[in-house]
Amino acid sequence: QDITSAKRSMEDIRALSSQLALTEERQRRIIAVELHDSLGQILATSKIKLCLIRKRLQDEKQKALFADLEGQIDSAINLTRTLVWELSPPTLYTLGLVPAVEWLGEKFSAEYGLRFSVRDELTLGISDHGLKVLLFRVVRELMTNVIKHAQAREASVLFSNDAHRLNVFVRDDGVGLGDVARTRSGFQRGFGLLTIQESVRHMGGDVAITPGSGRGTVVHVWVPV
Amino acid sequence: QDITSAKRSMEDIRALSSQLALTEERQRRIIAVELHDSLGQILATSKIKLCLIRKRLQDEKQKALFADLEGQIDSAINLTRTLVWELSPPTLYTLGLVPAVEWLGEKFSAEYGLRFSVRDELTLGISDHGLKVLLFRVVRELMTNVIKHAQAREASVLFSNDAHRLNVFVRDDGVGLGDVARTRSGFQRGFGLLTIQESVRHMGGDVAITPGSGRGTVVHVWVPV
Amino acid sequence: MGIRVVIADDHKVFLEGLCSLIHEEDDMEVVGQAADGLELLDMVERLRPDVVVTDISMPGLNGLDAAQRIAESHPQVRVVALSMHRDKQFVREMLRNNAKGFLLKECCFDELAEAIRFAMRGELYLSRPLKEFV
Ligand SMILES: Nc1ncnc2c1ncn2[C@@H]1O[C@H](COP(=O)(O)OP(=O)(O)OP(=O)(O)O)[C@@H](O)[C@H]1O
Ligand SMILES: Nc1ncnc2c1ncn2[C@@H]1O[C@H](COP(=O)(O)OP(=O)(O)OP(=O)(O)O)[C@@H](O)[C@H]1O
Ligand SMILES: [K+]
Ligand SMILES: [Mg+2]
Ligand SMILES: [Mg+2]
Ligand SMILES: [Mg+2]
Repeated sequence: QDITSAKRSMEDIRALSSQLALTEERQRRIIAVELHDSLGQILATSKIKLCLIRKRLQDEKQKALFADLEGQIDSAINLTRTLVWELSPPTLYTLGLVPAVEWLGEKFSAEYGLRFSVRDELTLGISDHGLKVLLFRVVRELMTNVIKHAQAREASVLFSNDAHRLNVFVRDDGVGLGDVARTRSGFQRGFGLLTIQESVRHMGGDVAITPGSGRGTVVHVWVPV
Repeated sequence: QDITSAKRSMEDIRALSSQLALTEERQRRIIAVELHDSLGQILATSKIKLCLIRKRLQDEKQKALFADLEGQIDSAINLTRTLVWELSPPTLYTLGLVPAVEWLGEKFSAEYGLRFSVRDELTLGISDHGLKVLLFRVVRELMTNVIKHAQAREASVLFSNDAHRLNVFVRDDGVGLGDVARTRSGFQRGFGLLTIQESVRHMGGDVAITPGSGRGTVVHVWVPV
Repeated sequence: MGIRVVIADDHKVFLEGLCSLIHEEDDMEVVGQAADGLELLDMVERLRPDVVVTDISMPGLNGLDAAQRIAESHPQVRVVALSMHRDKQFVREMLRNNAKGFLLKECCFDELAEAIRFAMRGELYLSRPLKEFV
């Protein structure tokens, strides 16, 4: 009886951690939309108004001040855009999981100087919103791990599926996890892999971590479709 | 042996959900600081430049466009401020837990038309940063529950402590939880109370939910100090 | 007669600003203003403009889907996207839907009229920061 209730608890907890992730993502999304739609639009409108006024200006000094001001508004717009992305990538909501991961791969490649390629062999679309959001979080965590720990030169994300399940493989050619990190106690060093495992199992799937052929690491995540 | 490992899992999971909350809060904080410091500064600077230009203007039409433009920048500044607060209330970081809860109480009172009073009987300060952030999240969730479910007219938050523990009581005079909601299966309807329980237990404390005297609900949260 | 333009954006003040800008150009005029994608489709059907300038994030039907439908039903109408989004994925998707241009909202004032003329000639126009994407 103890074991049954322990099992039930584990299931509760899995549901809990997925739920937390979704709630958080929803809140972030609300703030991101507000930033993008309201603040972004106000700034864009200000820019238009500046432009309308500038066209009528004669005085050179005034023109110079204007150029300066427009520069300020531009940086405000750019900053707003960056923050929107950090909160909740619009690509995920408008274009879907694979484009969002592609975007992230480009961003990481540019920022950290390793090559992150993304391959899409999916023959189905992911319509379930929660699944999409959770998978994005999972892939983002795995990609972040590659950057933080792998010392890799190349990494890739592959999406594929068969009739029953959707697969994501995140591969890198880095230092590998070593034995310790693959055991349960290794997971306790960080929370990323543990969180991934719990939320993927909640979706009825699982995670397998294996050494890459040659070197590096392969993380295989699958969920039923 | 199964039970031991199940127990260990429960502890992992408690650590996990606290960890998630802290990581999330840290990320939000980073974005909020960026919004406040960078974007806020850019907008404030723009406002000053606008002012400088406006003083030199002659043309009435241009002046009218300018007034409009300044209005835009003002709303951008206000919106930025609101978003900063929604992401991560600066009060929590600069002034501490009680002032942040007071701020939230005022905000909720104004938005939802019920009276939220906050009483501070603490004789100690909370120096641990993680504890402060987690307690804020706990109290925020309890206050949100009052607004969502209690149909209360008045609610209060009381902070107190003795030599060994810190107490938070969140009281309302609403409809009460009923029997079902207090049982384990009741918790499964939502995740708020379950999350609170897990993270408070992770801090070595616990939660008790009882009917209020007369009507409503009292939630008592305590942690060791 | 000048180039006949329909513009769509869910932000009214921004939309009016765009109209004022186009108003100052001699070779073009705004014949319709839509507040969302469905209204845009309706105007395209009724007004048969030469060029459509559309926002991407709009309630109901977004600019991406609107562009796709316009490409199917009125391939002669040239679509120019105008958006806060500045990622390759959005640009690529818009071009896949046959758009003739992609403008960033903060660049559009200097480039808007130019982009509309390019579209009218059937040529592609991208905001300067986006040129590396193609
Ligand atoms: N791609 C990888 N290459 C090499 N080592 C890895 C890789 N991914 C994970 N690890 C190892 O596994 C450990 C656990 O990863 P996990 O994501 O759970 O935690 P973390 O990244 O250290 O911390 P957190 O994710 O909580 O910020 C890491 O600390 C690291 O030692
Ligand atoms: N102050 C309260 N007064 C009356 N009922 C309450 C109160 N707080 C909680 N409840 C009841 O307990 C249930 C569980 O609360 P919990 O916070 O766990 O979930 P939720 O608020 O419904 O959803 P979530 O917090 O996940 O958004 C609620 O659905 C509600 O029925
Ligand atoms: K004109
Ligand atoms: Mg990690
Ligand atoms: Mg709740
Ligand atoms: Mg829009």
